[in-house]
Amino acid sequence: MRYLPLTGADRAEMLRVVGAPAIDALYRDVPAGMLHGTDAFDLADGKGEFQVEREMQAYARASRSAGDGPFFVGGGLYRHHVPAAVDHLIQRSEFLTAYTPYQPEIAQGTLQTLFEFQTQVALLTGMDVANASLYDGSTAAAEAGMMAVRITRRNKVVVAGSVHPHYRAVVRNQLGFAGIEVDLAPADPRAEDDIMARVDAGTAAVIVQNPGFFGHVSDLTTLADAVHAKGALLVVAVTEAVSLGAIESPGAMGADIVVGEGQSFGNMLTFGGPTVGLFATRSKFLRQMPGRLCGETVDADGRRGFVLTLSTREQHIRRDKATSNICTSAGLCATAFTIHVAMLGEQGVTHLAALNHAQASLAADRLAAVPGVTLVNDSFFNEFTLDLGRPSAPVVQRLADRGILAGIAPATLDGVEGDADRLASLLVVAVTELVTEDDVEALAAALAEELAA
Amino acid sequence: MRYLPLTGADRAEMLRVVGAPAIDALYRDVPAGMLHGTDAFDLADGKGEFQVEREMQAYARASRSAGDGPFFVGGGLYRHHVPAAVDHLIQRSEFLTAYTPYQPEIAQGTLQTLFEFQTQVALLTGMDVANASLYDGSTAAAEAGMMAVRITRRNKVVVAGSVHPHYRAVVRNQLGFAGIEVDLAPADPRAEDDIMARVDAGTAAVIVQNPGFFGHVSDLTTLADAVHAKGALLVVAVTEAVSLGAIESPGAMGADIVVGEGQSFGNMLTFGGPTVGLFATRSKFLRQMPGRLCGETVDADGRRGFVLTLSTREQHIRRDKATSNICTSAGLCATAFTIHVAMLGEQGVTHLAALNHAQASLAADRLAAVPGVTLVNDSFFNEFTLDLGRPSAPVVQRLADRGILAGIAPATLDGVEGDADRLASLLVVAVTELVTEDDVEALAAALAEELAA
Amino acid sequence: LEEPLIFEQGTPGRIGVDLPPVPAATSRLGGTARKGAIGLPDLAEPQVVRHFVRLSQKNYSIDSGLFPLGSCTMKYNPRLNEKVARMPGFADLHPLQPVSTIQGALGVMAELSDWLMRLTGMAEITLAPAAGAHGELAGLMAIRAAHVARGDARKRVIVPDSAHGTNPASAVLCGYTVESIPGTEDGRVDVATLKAALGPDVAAVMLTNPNTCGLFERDVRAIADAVHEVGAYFYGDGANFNAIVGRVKPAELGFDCMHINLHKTFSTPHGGGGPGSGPVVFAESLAHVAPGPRIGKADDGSYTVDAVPGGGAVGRLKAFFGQMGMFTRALAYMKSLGRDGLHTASGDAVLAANYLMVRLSDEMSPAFDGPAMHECLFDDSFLDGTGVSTLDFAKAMIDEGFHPMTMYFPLVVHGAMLIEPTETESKQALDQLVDALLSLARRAKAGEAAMFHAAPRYAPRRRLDETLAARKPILRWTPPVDARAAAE
Amino acid sequence: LEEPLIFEQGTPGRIGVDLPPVPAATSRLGGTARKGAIGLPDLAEPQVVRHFVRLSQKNYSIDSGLFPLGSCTMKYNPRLNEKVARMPGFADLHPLQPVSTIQGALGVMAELSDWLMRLTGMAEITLAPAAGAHGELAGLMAIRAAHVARGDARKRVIVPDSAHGTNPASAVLCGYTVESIPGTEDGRVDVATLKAALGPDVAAVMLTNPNTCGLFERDVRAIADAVHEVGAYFYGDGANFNAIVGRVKPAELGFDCMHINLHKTFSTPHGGGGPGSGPVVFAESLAHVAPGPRIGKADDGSYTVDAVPGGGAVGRLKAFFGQMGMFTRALAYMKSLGRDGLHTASGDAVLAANYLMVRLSDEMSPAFDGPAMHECLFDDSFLDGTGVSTLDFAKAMIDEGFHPMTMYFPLVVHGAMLIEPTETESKQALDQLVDALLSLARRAKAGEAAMFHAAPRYAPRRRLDETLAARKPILRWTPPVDARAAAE
Repeated sequence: MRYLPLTGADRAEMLRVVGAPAIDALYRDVPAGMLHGTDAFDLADGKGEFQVEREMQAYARASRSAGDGPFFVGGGLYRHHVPAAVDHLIQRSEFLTAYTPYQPEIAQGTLQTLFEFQTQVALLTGMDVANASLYDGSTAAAEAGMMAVRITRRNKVVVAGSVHPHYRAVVRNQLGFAGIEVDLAPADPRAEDDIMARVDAGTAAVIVQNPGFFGHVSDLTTLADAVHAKGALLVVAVTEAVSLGAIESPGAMGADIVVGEGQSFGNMLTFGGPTVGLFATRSKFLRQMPGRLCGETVDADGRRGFVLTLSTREQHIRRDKATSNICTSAGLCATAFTIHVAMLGEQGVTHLAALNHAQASLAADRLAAVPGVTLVNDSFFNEFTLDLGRPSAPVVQRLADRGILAGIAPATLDGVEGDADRLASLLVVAVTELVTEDDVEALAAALAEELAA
Repeated sequence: MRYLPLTGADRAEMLRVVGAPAIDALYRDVPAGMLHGTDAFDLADGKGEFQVEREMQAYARASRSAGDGPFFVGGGLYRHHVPAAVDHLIQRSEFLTAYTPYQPEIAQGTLQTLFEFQTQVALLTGMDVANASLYDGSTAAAEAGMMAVRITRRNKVVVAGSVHPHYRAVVRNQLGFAGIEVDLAPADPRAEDDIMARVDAGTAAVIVQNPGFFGHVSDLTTLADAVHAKGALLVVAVTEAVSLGAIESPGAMGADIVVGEGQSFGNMLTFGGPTVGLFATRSKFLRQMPGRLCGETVDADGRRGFVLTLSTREQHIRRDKATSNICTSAGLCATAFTIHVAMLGEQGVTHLAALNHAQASLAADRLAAVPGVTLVNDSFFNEFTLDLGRPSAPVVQRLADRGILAGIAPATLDGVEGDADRLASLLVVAVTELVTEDDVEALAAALAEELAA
Repeated sequence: LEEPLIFEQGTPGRIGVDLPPVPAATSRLGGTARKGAIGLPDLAEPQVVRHFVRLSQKNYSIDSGLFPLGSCTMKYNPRLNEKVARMPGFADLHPLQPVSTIQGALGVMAELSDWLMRLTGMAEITLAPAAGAHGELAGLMAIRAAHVARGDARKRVIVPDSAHGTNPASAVLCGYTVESIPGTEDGRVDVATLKAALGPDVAAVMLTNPNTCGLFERDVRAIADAVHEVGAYFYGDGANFNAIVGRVKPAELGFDCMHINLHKTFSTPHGGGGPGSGPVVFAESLAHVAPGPRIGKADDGSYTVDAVPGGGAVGRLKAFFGQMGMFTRALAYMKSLGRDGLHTASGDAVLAANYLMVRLSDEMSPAFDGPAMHECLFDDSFLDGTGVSTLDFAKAMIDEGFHPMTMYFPLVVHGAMLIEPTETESKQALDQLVDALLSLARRAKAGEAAMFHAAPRYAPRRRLDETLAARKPILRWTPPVDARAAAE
Repeated sequence: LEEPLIFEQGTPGRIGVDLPPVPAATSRLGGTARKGAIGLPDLAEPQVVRHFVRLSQKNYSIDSGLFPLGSCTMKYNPRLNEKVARMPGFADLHPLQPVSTIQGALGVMAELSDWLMRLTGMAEITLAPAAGAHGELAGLMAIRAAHVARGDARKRVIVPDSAHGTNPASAVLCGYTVESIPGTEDGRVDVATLKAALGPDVAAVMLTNPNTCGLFERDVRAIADAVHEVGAYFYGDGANFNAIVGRVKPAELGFDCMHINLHKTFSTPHGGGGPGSGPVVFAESLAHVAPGPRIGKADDGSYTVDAVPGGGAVGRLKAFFGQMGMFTRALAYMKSLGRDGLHTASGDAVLAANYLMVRLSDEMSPAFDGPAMHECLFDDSFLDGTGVSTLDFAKAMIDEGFHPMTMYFPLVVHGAMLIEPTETESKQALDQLVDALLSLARRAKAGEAAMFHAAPRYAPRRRLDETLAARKPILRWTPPVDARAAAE
C-alpha cells in the first residue's frame, strides 16, 4: 500500500524488538471477540490512485459547478476570483502539512501569517483586535452571543431579521443548549425591523447582519447607540467580506463584536466548507474572546518573533472554564485569506468592492426591467432581492434546468422564519466580478420567459 | 500592473539617482525613430488574471482532450497516470523557479535530483552513464547520430524503418545541415527490414527503435553484433520508456547509445512538448556525449555534494568546439521523471509495464476480432498496428467525430516514407493502463460499424 | 534574511491584482460608503509570493520530517486528496444550489457516511461538525435531546482527568456541569471510581479510547454497562480512532455516539491548525435525535436532503453542509486504503508506537506498561536530577532535526512526553528518531544541561518569551508612531 | 539533516504506486522479456514526497530571493501561467489527434505567433525550437537554405567575441566555420572590424542586441547594411529581447531573423535548467524558407496545419509542434501585461539595471559606460590587490542571502560580473542588494580576504571540489561493493 512504508521484514524485526508474536497481540486489551479482521467490514479493498481519481471525478462531474454557466447564488458564500498564487502558496508543504504552531521556534511561518491575518481582520472590520479564525461565520456568530453573555452577565440574545437564516438557526441551537434565551426577529426582507423593541434590561447582545441576508446595507450608528444605551452589546455579522472594502466598517459604526465569513477572500465555494470564521472585538473584551490568538514577542536573542498567546482562555489549559471549546481553527483557510488580501492591498480591496457594487447595481437595473419583477432593495452591495410576484422556488428550479443558477429562494431555507407569503415570491441574487454582462442578459431573458409563461 | 513592483515614486527616485530625465532617455543608443511607444504595436493592453484565465480556458475547451473519452493515440507520447505528488513537487518554487545549478552550494536540490535521474536512466537503459536530459527523444536521436560520427570519424548514419517518422525527419534535417549522409530505410510496418544491407565501411551508426514505431519489439543482440562487426555503433531509440520495465534493456542487447523520450514517466502529453530527452551511453564514449552532466564530489568540509561537471564538452566553455550547441535541458521534466520513477520503484515500473502489456494484448485480440481488421504485429509492447483493409485516415476522422480517438493513421505523418499503398490502410493503436475495457469495447463497436459501412 | 511583516513592505501605487475598470453605475450604498482608508499595504504579486514562500520556509512540516506529536496524528497527507478536493465539481460548487445540481456532492456525503458507519458499526451519522470539539458538542446535544425527550433532563457529565480539554469545555457549552475522575495507576479509568461517581443526574460519561495515555481502556464494556445502567449515555471521543480503525467497531464497545477527526484518522491536512472536520456517528440508542444534514436516496436513485430525526430536537450546527473539502479528501483516502489498507494502517501505527516505547525505554521512563496503542507516553523521571525539563528536552529535539513530541499532556503524568509516530513513517525514520532521543537522554544524564537550556540553536528563532507575549499582548501590527504623526 | 540518495533508501517490499492486478493475457514480448532486475529502489509515497521536499529545500529560487544572474533573466514566474498550462485542454492533449480535435491548441499557437510577429515586426515564425540554441540552429538553417536556393552556398559565420557560446556552436552544427571578431573599447561591435571580416563567403553575422555586456549596439543599422551588402543575412540573438520588448522592433534594426527565449522575456519558468522554448521570427527576406510548423486558418475560421514555405528546404526541427507548455504560459503572460505592460516591463528592467550600475559604482568598477540596458557589467579591477577573486566575491554573496551574479561572462571582460535584476524586483529589494554588495566590496578592500575564501558558510554545502568531479567523474550511483558481493 503506497502510503505505508513498513515492509514485511520491517514488521517482523519490529515485532521481535517489541516481543510480540504478531500485531494482533498488541491489541490484547481489546475485549474478546471485538478484534476483527477485514472480513468484518463490508467495504471495498484499497485501490490505485488513478482508480480512486476516476471514481471521485465521476462524483465531481455529477454536479453542475458554478463555473459551468450563469451563476447568481450568494447567501453567505460568494464566487470570487482567487488568484492562482493563493492556491499555489497554501499547497506548499510547509503550510499545508504543519500542525498548530505549538512549537513557535519552528512555526514562525504559520505564526507570522496568523499575526498578519489578525491585523488584516482588525483593519477591515475597524476593530482593535481579531482572533486567528474560527470555523465559519455562523459558529462565530454563536460564539459572539456567548461572549456577550459572559461580558454582560445577562442571558438573552436578540437576533435581527437581517441575519442569514442558517446563522439564526445555529445561534438558536447552540445558545439554546447553553441555556441562553434567543429572541429571533422574523426574516426582514424590507429592512422594516424595529429591533430595539425586543431589547430589554436582560439583553446581552443584539446580533445584526450588514449587508443583510436580503442585501440591505444599513448605517448602524444609531442602532449601536441605542443598544449601548440599554447596556447591551452590538454584534455585527458580515457574510460578504468584500463589502468591507466599500461600506463603512462595523467598528466605525459602533459594533462591539464583529463576526464574519471570510470565504470571499482566498477561498473557493467548496460547497460551503471549510471556510473561515472572522471574529474581532474591542481591546477591553480581549480576555473574553474565544479562539486562538497569536502575539508578538522576542526570542532569547532579542529578535522579534510570534507565539500563540493568552491561551489561559482556551480549553486545553482551562478545560471547563474556557471561553470556548474550540481547539481547531480554520488555519489554512485563514492563510488563503491573508495571502489574497495581501495581494489585493488597499487599492485592490477597494477596487474589487467597487467593481462588485457597480456590476450588481447594473444587474439590478437590468433585472428590475423584466416584466413582473420588482427590486425589493433600495440599498445593497453586491446582492439584492427581487420580488417575482409568484413563488420563486419553482422558477429557480426551472432556470436551473435551463443551466442558469439564478439565486436563492429564501423561503426554502432552514431558519428563515417570517411571513411565508411575503417570502415565497422573493429571489436573492448575487453579482460578483465574475458575472459577465452576458450572464445577466441570459438570466434576464430566461426570467422574462419563465414569468411570461 | 500586478507583476511590476516599481511605483511611480520609485521610478522618479531611481531616475534621479541614475541622472536621467525619463526611462526613454536610457534608450538613447537606439537609432532615431526606432524607439516606440505602445501605439506602434497593434496589440491588446494588459488584462486582469481572471480575464486572461477566461480567454485561455476558451482555447482549452476548444480541443477534445484525451481524457474526454476513449483514447488510443500513442506514437511517441503516451497517456499514463502521473501521481498527483509528482506535479505537486515540481511546482514547488524551489524546483520550478530555480535556474541551471551553476552555483552548486545553493542548488543541491536540483543537482542531487539530476544525479538520481542520470542513475535511473542508466539503470533503465542498461547503460553505464546518462546525461541530465536533452530536449526530447527526436533531437536526442539526432545528437546520437552526430556523436557516432565524432566517435567513428565516419560520415554516414543509417536510420531503420522502425524509427518514428518525426524522429527520421529530425535526424535527416539536422544531420543533413551538418553535412552528414543520412540513409533512411523505408517505413517498416512488418519488421522486414534488412538494415545491414545499408551498412558499409563509411557507416558511423545504425539507428533503430525498439519497440518500433509500428509496435514490434525485437531482440537486437544479433543486429548489435553485426553493426559492431562493421565498426559502426548501434543507436537504440526508445519512445515508450515504460517498455523498459518489461523488455530487455537496450544495453543488455548491445546498444552503444540509447536515446529516448522520457515523457511517459512523470509528464503529461502537453501536446508534445515539453518532454524529456533521454541519452545514455557506454563509459568509454563519455567525453563525446552531448548535454549537461551532474557528478558527485565533496565540499570543503568533506561532505558529499553534487556539481555540474565535464563542462569542457559544452558550448559555454568550448564554443565552436563543443559536442553540441545545447544549453537548455529539460530540467523540470527530468525532475518529474525522477520523482515518478522513484515512486514506482522496481516493483512499480515492472508492474506498470506488465499491466500495459497485458491490457494491450487483450485489446489487440478484441480489435483483431472486428471483421475486416487484421493485427499486423506478431510482437508488441503496448502499441500495435492494425490493417483496416481500407484507407485508415478517413476512418480515424469519423471515429473522432464520434468521440473516439482511435490511434494514428501513419500515412498522414511527416517523415513516413515507404510503400504508400501498404501504409494507407494501417492504424497504430496504443493501450496504456488508463484505457478501460469499456473504451476498448467502444472502439471495437465503432470500428465494426465504420468498416461495415 | 529576516522577513518583515507584509504591512512593513507596502508602498502606495502598487497593485497585486489587476481588475477591470469599474463601470459607471448608480451607487446603492446610501450613506454607508466607507469614509477612511482601510490601512492595508500595497504590494505587487511577486513580492507577496516571495513573502509567503519565505515565511513557509520557517515552518517545520510533516513533509520535511518526522512530526511525533502525540494525540495529533501527524500522518502523511496524500497529494491525491488535494487534487480531488480541487475538482471544480467539488471546489466550485455552492450548497444553496438546487438539489438537482449538487448530486455529486451529496453522493460523496452519502458514501462517506456509509464508510464511517460501517467502520464504527453505528446506525446514524451527522457530517456537519467543523472539527472534533464541534463534534463533541453535537454528540452531547443529542444526548441532552434524548434525555429531554424522555422527560429526564440531567445535569452532570463525567470526564476522566486524562481527557482532552475539549471534553469538559464542550460539556459546559452544552449546559452541563463537569466532574473529573482520576485514573488508575495503570493509566486507565477505574471502574469502581466511575461507578461511585455515577448517579441518576449523570447525562453522559465521555471516554477517549484508546485514551490519551496511548492505552486501550480494557474495561470499556464494564464501563458502558455501568453508564447505561444509570440511564446515562456513553460518549466516545474518537480522536484516537486511528489506532483501531478497520479492527474494532466502537459500537461494539458500547458507545452511544462518537466523533471522528477526519484530519487525524483519515489523513486530511492540519494546515497549521485547521480546518478540521468532526463527523459524529450514533448508535441506535441516539439515532432518533441525530442532527442533520442527512442525505437520503429517492426512488429514482437521486440523492435527497432529508428531514432531521427527532423533528430537529438538535438544530443546525453550522451553516450549509459541513466541511465538504475534508469529506472529499477523507473519502479519497478511504477508497485508496480500503478495508485492508485501513486494517494494516492501524496495525502499523500501533506497532510503530510499541517499537518506540520499547527501544526508548533504554534511557527514558515509560509512564505505564504497554502494550501501547498508536502512541507511547513517557514521564520525566528519567530526567530527575539532570536539571533538564521536559520542555528543554523537547526543544533539544529541534536541533536534532525533529519536531518535538507533545509535552505536558496528558496532565495525569508528570512532565509528560507523548510520542505518536503514525503508520506513515519508515523503520529507518523511526530508528533515526530513537537514536536521536537516546543520545539526548544520555547527554542529559551526562550533565549537559546547558546545551538543553540553550536549545534550540539551529531554528529560525531561539526560545521565545511567551510570558512577555501574554503580559503585554501585541496582537496586531500598528503603524509606527512617526508614520501616524506624518499622516495626521 | 543530510538527505541520502533515493537509491540508499529503498527496501524491497514497499510500493509507492498502487496499480490494479495484471490481467491474464498472452505475452507478445517474444524473446525480449527483461531477464534481470532494473535495480531501482522501492519506497512508499510518503518517503518519496519527503525526499524531494527536503531536496528542494536545498535550492535557492527566484521565489526565495533576488536572483541577479546576468543574461539569464530570472524574473518572477506568474502562477497563473502554471494554472493555465495545466488545463486539460492543453496538458492532456496529443499532437497526433485529428486536426479537428486540437483546434484550441492551434489557436494558442496562432495567437502567440501573432503577438511575437507584431512585437518584432517580422513576417514569419516557427514555434518549433525547443530552446534558444535550437532556435539559433533553426535560423541558421533557414539562412543556409536561402543561400542554397539561390545557388550561393556560403561557408563562414561571423560572431562577436562577446556572444553566447551557443552562437558559434550552432553555426558549426549547421555546417559553417566560425569567425570571432573582437569588440571595441566601449563593449560593442566595431563596424570597421566587422566590415574587414565580411566577404562573399560569409553566410551570416550573428549579433546579440542588447549585447551580453548589457549595451545596445548603437551601430546596428550600419552593421545590418554592411551584412546585407555582401549578400549575407543578419541573425539576431534575441536572448536579451526583454530589454526592448514593446519599444523596439528588431525587424527595423535590420535583422533577417531572430530567436526569442520564452523562458527569459516571457516569464516561463527555468525549472532548474529547462525546459525552454525558442521560437524564431523571420523577416520577409527569409520568410520563403522558414521551417514549420505553420498554423493557418481555413475559410470556415478553423485552424489548419499548413505546408512549410520553401517546400521544406528546412525540414523538421523536433517531433510534434514545439513546447506547447511554454506557449500557453507565454501567451498568458503577454495577455496579462499587454502592450502597455510589456512596454513598462522593459523600461523598468532597464531602469533597475542602470540604478544598480550607478549605485554600485561607488565601490565596484563598471566595465563600460552606460546607459546599460537590462543588465550591468563590472570587471574585477576593484578587487585588484585584495586577494579576492570574482568567484570569491560571488560566493560571499550567498552568505548575504543572495544568489550570485553571472561570473566570468562575457569573456571580453576580466573577472566579469554581470548583474541582471529584472523588472520584477522592488526598489527595496534592489537597495538591499546594493547595500550587501557595497558592504562586501568594502570588506574586500579592507583586507578581509579570508572571509571571502571561506564563503559560503551558511549554505547547504560549502565550496564544492569541481576539479575532483571532473577528474574522477562519478556520474551515477552504484551499489556498494559489499551489497553487490552479497547479491552474487
